[in-house]
Amino acid sequence: MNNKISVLLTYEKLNQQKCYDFVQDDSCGGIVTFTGTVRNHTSGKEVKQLEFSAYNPMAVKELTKIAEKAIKRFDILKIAIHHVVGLLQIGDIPVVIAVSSSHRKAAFEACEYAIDTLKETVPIWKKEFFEDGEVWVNAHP
Amino acid sequence: MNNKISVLLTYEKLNQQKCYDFVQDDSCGGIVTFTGTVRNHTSGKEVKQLEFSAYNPMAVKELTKIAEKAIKRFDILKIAIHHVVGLLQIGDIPVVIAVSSSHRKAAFEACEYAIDTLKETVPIWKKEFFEDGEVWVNAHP
Amino acid sequence: MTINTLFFGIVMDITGQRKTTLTFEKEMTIGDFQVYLLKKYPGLTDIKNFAFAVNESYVKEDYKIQENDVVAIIPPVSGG
Amino acid sequence: MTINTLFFGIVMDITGQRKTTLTFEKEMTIGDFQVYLLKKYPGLTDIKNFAFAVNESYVKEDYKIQENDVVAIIPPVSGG
Repeated sequence: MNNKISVLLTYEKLNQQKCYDFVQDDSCGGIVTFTGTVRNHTSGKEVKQLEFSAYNPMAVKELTKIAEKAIKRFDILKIAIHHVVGLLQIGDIPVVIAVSSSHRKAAFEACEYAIDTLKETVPIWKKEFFEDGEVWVNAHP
Repeated sequence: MNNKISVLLTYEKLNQQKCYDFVQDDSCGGIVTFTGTVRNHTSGKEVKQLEFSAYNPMAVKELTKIAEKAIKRFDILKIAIHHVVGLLQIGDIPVVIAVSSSHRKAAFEACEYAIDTLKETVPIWKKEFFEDGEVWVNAHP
Repeated sequence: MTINTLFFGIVMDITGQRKTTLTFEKEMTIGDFQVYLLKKYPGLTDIKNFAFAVNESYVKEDYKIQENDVVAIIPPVSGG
Repeated sequence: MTINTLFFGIVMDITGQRKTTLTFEKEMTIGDFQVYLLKKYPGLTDIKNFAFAVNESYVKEDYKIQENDVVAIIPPVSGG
């Protein structure tokens, strides 16, 4: 299983090529990638920057669970899930998920499953900074 | 419409970063990319290399139609569809499709729509070269 | 009537040509033209199916070919 | 019983702490612990919802907390 999964939680800038190179395989026919990017607005308000913090060891465990489930549930070859913690600027990349497969449909499904599940279960928190204050995303009803 | 679409049919190596940079936008929240890769086997036979040829002007028109329809049909910001013609080796990249969107579900749907439709309608033909001969893919019943 | 005809992929291999110019006495639909091509190049019956494009757009069997149309025979595509 | 408690995100802001060690005379479930926390930190009622993890895995309300467990309060996540 280990050579099929690459999970990373890092304070450094993400490298999309590294994710691609990890999942690329001469027996695969296609690679689907999801790249998150920091948006310059939320509900019409201008976002200046944002910060991700995490419960680091548990976040790595949950990311690994997602990768393992994706391998078990979908007909894919390899998956890489890399996420950043720390301060990010507009246009920066908080997350990269890359999936390789012989059959592209499985790669699309697995990639979407991974990002959907990540946003539900992985203990990572985003704080958005506006001109006039800051907000923990999703925290309030 | 034109600043939302990048279509390319080229004899040169594809540049994934170029597709990403075209669709990236400070107002988008995510980018979904499909990258085709040349597989080393077909139905258990080892593939040595392959060649793509196209009805070039019509292929560009059909690729443009797909990009335009994707923009109209899905809630996405930008789309790039780049395809190679000429001789490719194992691991090379025949096609890159990148889609940016505020809502990741739309980006996944549009990207899958684009590659599925490309494989049905765009006049591009793949010839696979084996140890003992060559075959036009999909040509025979 | 003069029809400029383009061949691609396996059709190019079967006909041994990239293109040819064909002349006919009467008007023709794409359906008529297909019947003619299958007689002239019997090898085409080996192909799963093929489509036609006129002036770089797909057309149906009932399309009436016009003077100097560029007709392309499109064998099953396999891009991507 | 000693419970090592970790706070994250908005919960860290509300409690003003990253972690704390709490001691109780009797056994507790996560549900009991939640009731205790909401009394001790009334600001927590402003949050949409929160989950609990014990030793880095999610647990349900009926989990019985063990001596020296590390209990993390997990406010709504927002990674990706």
